[in-house]
Amino acid sequence: MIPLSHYLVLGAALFCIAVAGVFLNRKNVIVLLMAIELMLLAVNTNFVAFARYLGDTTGQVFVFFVLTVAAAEAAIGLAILVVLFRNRGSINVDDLDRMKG
Amino acid sequence: MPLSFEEFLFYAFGAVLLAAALGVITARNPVHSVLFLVLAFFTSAALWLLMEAEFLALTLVLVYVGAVMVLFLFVVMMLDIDLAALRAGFARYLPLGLAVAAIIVWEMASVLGPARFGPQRMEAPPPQGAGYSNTKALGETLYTQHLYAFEVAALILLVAIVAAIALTLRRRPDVKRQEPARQVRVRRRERVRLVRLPPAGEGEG
Amino acid sequence: MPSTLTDLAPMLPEIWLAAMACVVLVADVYAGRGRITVAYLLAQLSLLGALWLLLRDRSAVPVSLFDGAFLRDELADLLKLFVLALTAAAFAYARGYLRDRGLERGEYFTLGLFGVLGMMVLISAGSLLTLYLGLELLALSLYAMVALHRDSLEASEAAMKYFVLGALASGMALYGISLLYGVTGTLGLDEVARAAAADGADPVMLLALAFVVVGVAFKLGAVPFHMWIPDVYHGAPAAVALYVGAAPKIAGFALAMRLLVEGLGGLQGQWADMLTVLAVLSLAVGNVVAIAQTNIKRMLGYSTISHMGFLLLGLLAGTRDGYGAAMFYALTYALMAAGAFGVVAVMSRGCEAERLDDYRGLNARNPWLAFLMLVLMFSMAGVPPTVGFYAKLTVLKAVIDVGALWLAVLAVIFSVIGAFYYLRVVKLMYFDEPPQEAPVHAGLEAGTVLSVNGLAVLGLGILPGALLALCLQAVG
Amino acid sequence: MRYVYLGIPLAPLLGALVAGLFGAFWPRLGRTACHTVAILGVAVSFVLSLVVLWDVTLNGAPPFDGAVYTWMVSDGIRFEIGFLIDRLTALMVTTVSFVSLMVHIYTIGYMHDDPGYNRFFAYIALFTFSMLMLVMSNNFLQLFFGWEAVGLVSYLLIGFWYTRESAIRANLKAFLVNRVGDFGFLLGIAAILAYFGSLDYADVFAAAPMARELTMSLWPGVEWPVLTVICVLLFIGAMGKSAQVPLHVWLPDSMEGPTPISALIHAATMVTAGIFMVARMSPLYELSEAALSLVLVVGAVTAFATGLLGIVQHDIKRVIAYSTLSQLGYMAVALGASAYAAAIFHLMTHAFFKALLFLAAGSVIIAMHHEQDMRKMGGLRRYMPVTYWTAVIGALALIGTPGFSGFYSKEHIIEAAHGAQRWGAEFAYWAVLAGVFVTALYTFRMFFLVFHGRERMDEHTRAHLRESPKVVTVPLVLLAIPSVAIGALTVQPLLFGGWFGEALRVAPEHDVLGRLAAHFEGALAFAAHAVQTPPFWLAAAGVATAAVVYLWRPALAGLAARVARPLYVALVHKYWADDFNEIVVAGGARALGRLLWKVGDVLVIDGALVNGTARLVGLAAVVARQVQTGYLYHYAFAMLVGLLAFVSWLLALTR
Amino acid sequence: MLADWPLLSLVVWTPIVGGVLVLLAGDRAGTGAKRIALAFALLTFALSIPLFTGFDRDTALMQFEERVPWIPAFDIYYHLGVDGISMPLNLLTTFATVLVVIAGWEVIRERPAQYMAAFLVMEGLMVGVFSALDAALFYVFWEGMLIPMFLVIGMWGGPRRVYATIKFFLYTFLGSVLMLVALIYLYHKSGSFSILDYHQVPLGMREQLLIFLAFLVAFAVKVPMWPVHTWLPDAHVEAPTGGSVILAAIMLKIGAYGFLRFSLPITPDASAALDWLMILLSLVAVVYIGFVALVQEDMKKLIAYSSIAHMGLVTLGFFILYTIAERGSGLRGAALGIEGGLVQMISHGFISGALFLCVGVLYDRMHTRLIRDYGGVVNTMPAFAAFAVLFAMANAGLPGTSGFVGEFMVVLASFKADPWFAALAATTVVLGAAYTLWLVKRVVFGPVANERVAALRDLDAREYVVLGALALAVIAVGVWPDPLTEVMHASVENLVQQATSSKIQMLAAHP
Repeated sequence: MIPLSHYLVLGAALFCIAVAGVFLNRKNVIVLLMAIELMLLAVNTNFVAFARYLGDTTGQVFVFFVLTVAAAEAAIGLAILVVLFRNRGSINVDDLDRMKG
Repeated sequence: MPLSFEEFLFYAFGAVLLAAALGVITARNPVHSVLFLVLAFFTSAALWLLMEAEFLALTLVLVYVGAVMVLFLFVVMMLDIDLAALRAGFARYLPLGLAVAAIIVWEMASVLGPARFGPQRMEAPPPQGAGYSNTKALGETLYTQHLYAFEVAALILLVAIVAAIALTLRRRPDVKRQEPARQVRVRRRERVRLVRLPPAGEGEG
Repeated sequence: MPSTLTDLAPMLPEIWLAAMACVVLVADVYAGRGRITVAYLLAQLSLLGALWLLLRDRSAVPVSLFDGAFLRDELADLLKLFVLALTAAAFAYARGYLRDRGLERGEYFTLGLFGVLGMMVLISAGSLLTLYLGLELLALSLYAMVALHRDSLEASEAAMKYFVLGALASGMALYGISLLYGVTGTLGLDEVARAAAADGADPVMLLALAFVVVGVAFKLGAVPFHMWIPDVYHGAPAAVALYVGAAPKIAGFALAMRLLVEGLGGLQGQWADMLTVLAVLSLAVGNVVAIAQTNIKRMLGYSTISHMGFLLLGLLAGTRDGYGAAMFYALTYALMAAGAFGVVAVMSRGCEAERLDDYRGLNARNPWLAFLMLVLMFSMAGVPPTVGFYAKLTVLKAVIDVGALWLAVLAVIFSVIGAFYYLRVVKLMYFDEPPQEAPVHAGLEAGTVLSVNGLAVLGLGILPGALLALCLQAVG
Repeated sequence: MRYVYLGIPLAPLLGALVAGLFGAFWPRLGRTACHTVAILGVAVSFVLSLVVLWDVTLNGAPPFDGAVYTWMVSDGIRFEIGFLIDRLTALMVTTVSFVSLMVHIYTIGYMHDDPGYNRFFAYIALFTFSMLMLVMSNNFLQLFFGWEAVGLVSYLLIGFWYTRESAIRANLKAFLVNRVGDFGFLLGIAAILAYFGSLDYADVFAAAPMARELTMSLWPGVEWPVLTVICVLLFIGAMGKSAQVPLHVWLPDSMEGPTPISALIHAATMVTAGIFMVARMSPLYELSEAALSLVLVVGAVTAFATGLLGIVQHDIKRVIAYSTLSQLGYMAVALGASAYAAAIFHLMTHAFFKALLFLAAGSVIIAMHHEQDMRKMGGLRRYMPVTYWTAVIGALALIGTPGFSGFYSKEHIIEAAHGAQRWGAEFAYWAVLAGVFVTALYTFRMFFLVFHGRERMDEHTRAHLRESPKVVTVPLVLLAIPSVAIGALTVQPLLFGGWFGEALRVAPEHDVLGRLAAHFEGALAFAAHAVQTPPFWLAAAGVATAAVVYLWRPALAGLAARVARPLYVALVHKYWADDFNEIVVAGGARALGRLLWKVGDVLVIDGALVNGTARLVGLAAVVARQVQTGYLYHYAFAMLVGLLAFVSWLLALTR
Repeated sequence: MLADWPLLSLVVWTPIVGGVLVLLAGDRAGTGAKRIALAFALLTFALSIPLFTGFDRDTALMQFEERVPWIPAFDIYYHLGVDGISMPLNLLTTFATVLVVIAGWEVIRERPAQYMAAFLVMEGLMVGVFSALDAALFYVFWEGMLIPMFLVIGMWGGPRRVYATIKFFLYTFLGSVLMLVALIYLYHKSGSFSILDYHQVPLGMREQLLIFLAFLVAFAVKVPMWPVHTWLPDAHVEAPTGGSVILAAIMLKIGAYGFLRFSLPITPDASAALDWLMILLSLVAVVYIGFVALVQEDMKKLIAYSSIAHMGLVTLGFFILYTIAERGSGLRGAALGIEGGLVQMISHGFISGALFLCVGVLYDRMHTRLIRDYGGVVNTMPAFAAFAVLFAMANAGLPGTSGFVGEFMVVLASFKADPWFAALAATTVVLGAAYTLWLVKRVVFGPVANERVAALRDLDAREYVVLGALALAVIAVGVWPDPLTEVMHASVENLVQQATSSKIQMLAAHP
């Protein structure tokens, strides 16, 4: 039997990789979106694990909704990305610096 | 202590998952990133199966890998991103970034580790019987207890649709389109113009 | 679980709003020419209808539906009231701007309505799930609205930043929620509260708390989770900045209230310390950096940050008075922000009036508009007899009541620094010569709403008692 | 009688107000109306004061001490405006109003052509009012009122010709120097209130003997008798008003005012206020040996040193001004010697003959078309007989010619100084004695230069020389009469007859006049006896010297100047007192002010603290906004750091 | 009949309503707006007179009280009332506003309606400050009046008006927010916002010290005391005449009033412990500022500095009571000092207002405030010169003018405390005369300095009325101050009582 902590640590590691992806990436916005997907995946893993170990389906329901939201987020994120690309012709993170200070 | 099969599956998929995740954020080519992400989803789905979340595992594969990731790929391809440029600066901040990330992982792991959620502290309930349907169980609560949330989620998807269309749909002025309503409503004077021509002969020199 | 439709009566405003949002959506597609007018009028109708439905039946309060996933209490009603009213005002300000800017798109109103719905869900959330969904519904609408001006480089950049950071923050908050769920085994806030009160010092609970606080802080825009605010306010079209800047702050307060106070009230000692740090940093950064701004939207962004610092002070006091103060602060701040952005939107007719210099000599060009802006600026600075003063007063009082005198002193000193940049706006409007003599016309509708808005700031400044009492009653 | 008392000061006030307001608003009201009103006011005042004098002298009415109205009550202390009418007051009132009346009448002629005619009358009437309030006061508050009011009017009058730079310099100087004195005076009053709890003379005088033993600590370890402190502070005020060294510098400059006002300031009002005040305070001064010594020494220095200065002046009015200074020194010496009656007596006689001299000088100035330099005069005797003869009387009275009024008063001061037994009396005696010679010298120097000798004026002036009109000469004559006679008539009762009664209090052990009384055998005998005393011979020597040097051998003057070069230079520069004030005091104050302003306010407080803070905040803003780089990854990193901090902190808490 | 009216409310709100009406009438109405303004100013003044005539001089209790719940949640009341300390200041306010309205009649050409409205609103708020008995209400009025003043200086001021007005605002704002914290803290301790309750609440020494310092910052800035005075010269120089008048005549008084209403009675022990600081700062103000005033080149700046010096005497008068008490011979003199300070406040209101009006008269004609541009004004403006000399003399503290009374009382009282206090305070006798009369000498007297001075015309009827009214006031108070001091006695006695009863002992008695 795999202890719950294994899943949780796995989730934590995944989560941190995702977060690191957000701030380490300097080139490509689309990777940021992917990192966010990863982050949600980590959360989902947590929920699923908790649901399993608590013997409660509510956690899975939550995952269901998170997946929904994640999909919606992806759609909007990509839409914004497209708009950005049309305006600027680039999706470099480094180029997003018109506004600062 | 030898690994049980379950444990083997866990460690294997877990390792692949983390590797894929690292791949997502480090791959130079965004297409590779997307593919790494797909891999990560697949392995996750497998892990979820281990945890008896069959419906969600399937959803993940179908919805995510099937739809969302394809969307990603599509966008990546469509936007024709310049791949030549190196990730300048990535290396420079890498140590610091990794350090911070590592600390936080360590901290989280220390809390979430076996001390609190180890087998002694939290025993998993026995696996569900053969007659158990994960989908059914989910569906039952989803449409009763969580109806409200479900409706809200529907709205979220609607917003996503509206937003995606509003942001990306372009009515190109140079593209000719048929507008039946206008065709029906057309009036004679909009189409026919009477031009008084000069009497013949005068105009010709 | 509601068995019949009549049981759903308490959520009629939400239902009406959802339905109307779809109506607006459809009507906008088929309206043809003048579509913005149709969408606009329908949107206002839906807001006013929701308002009416909200006020119509207050007898059943408090009530909870769907196993506590939906709560309707005094807190929710009051917050929703302001959200609806301020959004209606925001729509009124935005209309002319959108028309003049060639942004004749009903999506603004559709998304706006969905955003309101998101806020209402959030405000009424009794479980972690609905809380999250409301948050996301709001956030997604906002991301899309910010990017709505598709040809604007700034807008798309702002939207991207907002989106990435917002998703990051909600991911963090979600992670915290997942841990909360793991520890308590439930999503209901009341049960979470019981669990939190029972074993407060559980490290997992604390870890969850840290993540949750990040989510709240981001939504409010507290330092160091504030960095989206200036860029988004700056990049978004004035009409959107106006929407983003006002009502969602109330939602942010609701989030904090539901999650931290109602859900994690047992950990008050822990999160109060975190909020203290956030509050102090927000006050400092917001007030100081705003001084260096030349763009009014950006300046208002930093101003928001500083105000959120004040709001947090009220929350961290951890008393009924403190929550009431924070609520009062949130409501009045949203009112002021709506007015201030309203002026920006009205001024931005024709050409963008984003630079502070565009406000030079406004008194000569439109004295009434200048006066309203003056009232709003002094209110934000916290000078009586405007409502902004009472907001600060109540918060300070709450802070002092719990013995945190140093926080109060720090807060007022930073607000003096902050007063400088509000004064600068007044200075530009009143003391400088106008660059052009052409009068500024606010338009009848926006002008009227703006007047009501500005005078409300003044009127509440003279008679703040009733609203304050309501706030205290709502949290208690 | 109360209405009589009230009428004395109010009549001139009314005159002043009418003349001033109506003269200002309706200039056409006319000069005649203005001067009539003013003169009438003063005349009424004079008549009423005669009534009062009659009342207290012949009817032997008891002193009146009563309030007119309550000015203010605070902290249980009543501050009142009220009158104390005793013989001292009566004498002062009469002298003041008489001299003032003469000056008023004289002014008609003197100011005939001046555009500020109405204004002038308003001022001098106001001046009279102020002085009368001062002398009639029964408390320190009102005393200070009058004290300052005469200062104000003198300020206005000295600067009467406000377009003259020298005039407006002089009036500013006069006011400020007086203010330095007032500084002390005010503190003196404050001390009185602090220790006696009342400002009424009666209360204070009654309580004074009890306060003898009181001391106050001015700085740790030094205990001063309270009464000495009070008396010294009050005397500082008197030094300002009565122009004692070193606060004498304003008086010569005050000659910038029109001549009538010089007469009024020097003879009857203003400068005598200090002398009067000390005399009035005799119950206090008698209790402080130290304060009296100070008065004595200061007076003696003033009497001698300022007299010397008179010798080198060329301006006719300035000579008389220095003479006034010197005579004020005499009065102060008398006060210091506890011979208060002698001081008042000299004050009175001096008022008459000094007014006479000034008015005579004014008459000369009119004739000379406002030329005041004696080097351009000479031989005027022929043209102006009345002026000449009255001037002779004045000069003789001034130098103390036996029989003349000045003789009686001055002689007794010298005697008193001789007889006084306190620290400094010896010095004072020699100083006043030497002063007699000096007085005679400068007086007759002036006299000879003006009226005798070569006619040094230009032709045009000479052609227009004539005696002044009646309005000028009549006052001269009227003043000449008391200048001659008043001394002989009143010396007996005033000095030895105890006429002042309780008004002047002298401790038995200080009573020099009482000791002198033993040798006094009547006015005539005293005059006859004069030839046996040094003052007579000194005065005669002075006159002779003046005659030799300025009439017969003018070259001697130059020779003397060369021989005693250092002394001469010191005199010409007026002991550098003005230079000292101008450079060190005024310049120093300005330099200090500039330093405090430019360095203290502008540089430190405003520059460093206020604007510095503002700049610091601005700098902080500029720096802090750099954090907002615009880069997403920085934003995300900030969030992560925040998260990390929270997590670490909370976990640290649980461990 | 009048006694039943809510007189104080009327005096507060009449001008504010008038201000709104004037704004509504706007500049299009021509002189109409000004007429409305004048009418309301006069009406307010008339309404304030019964405050004086109907005042009960025998009680220290608040009079003309009004008390209505305002913010019930916090026990905040709309609570007005006056005692002998605040009532005269109210009258001064209503009086000064009338003059300012008249003085601005023709001079203000840019947006006169807004100008008048600002002053009317300010008047109401200032009366509110003096009348408020609820700390929150007090603070609302206190801060509220900054807004119109900020605008007045900024809109109608001189070339550096922006710097000056922002400096003014921030300086005072900084001071007052700390006071706000103190007021809330006192609420925390006493459970109500009533100032009268604050007077009773027992406080420990540490609390008192902190509260005292918070109040000190607020009031010292307003007074202004050295070294937080530097906003004043700038504000005065740049402000339009009316602004300077109100600033000098009334706003400065508000700080001093605060010491009496708050610092002394609420924190008696801290006041006693820190009285040396107050006295020190006051004396520094008198001497230091006196020298600084001496070398000013700008007339308004000179008068502004002179105001600081004169206000130094006010604060000196307030804070000598502890030294007097220490001397052991009872409290005789304490009330004298406080009443002296109060009289000085009123008198300074007249005099500085008048002097600023005089400068305004010149400025309107010559458009320069530099002393060196003038000289010999008396030749062309004799009537003006007469007023100028009168007010200058009053400023120099000449007996018979109001300027003397307060100065005299304070010096007398401070001698009781320590002769050296009195000696330093009395330097104002010399310094005040020096800078004022030197100014007069250079501006008013002398030969006509240039053609512009030669072209000056004398006062017009409007200016006559304004200066004449002030002249009458200055002389009336100087000649007979009793009616003024009479109303103060009971309140001041009570204040002395409060200020000398230790709250620490009270705390010890009832922990």
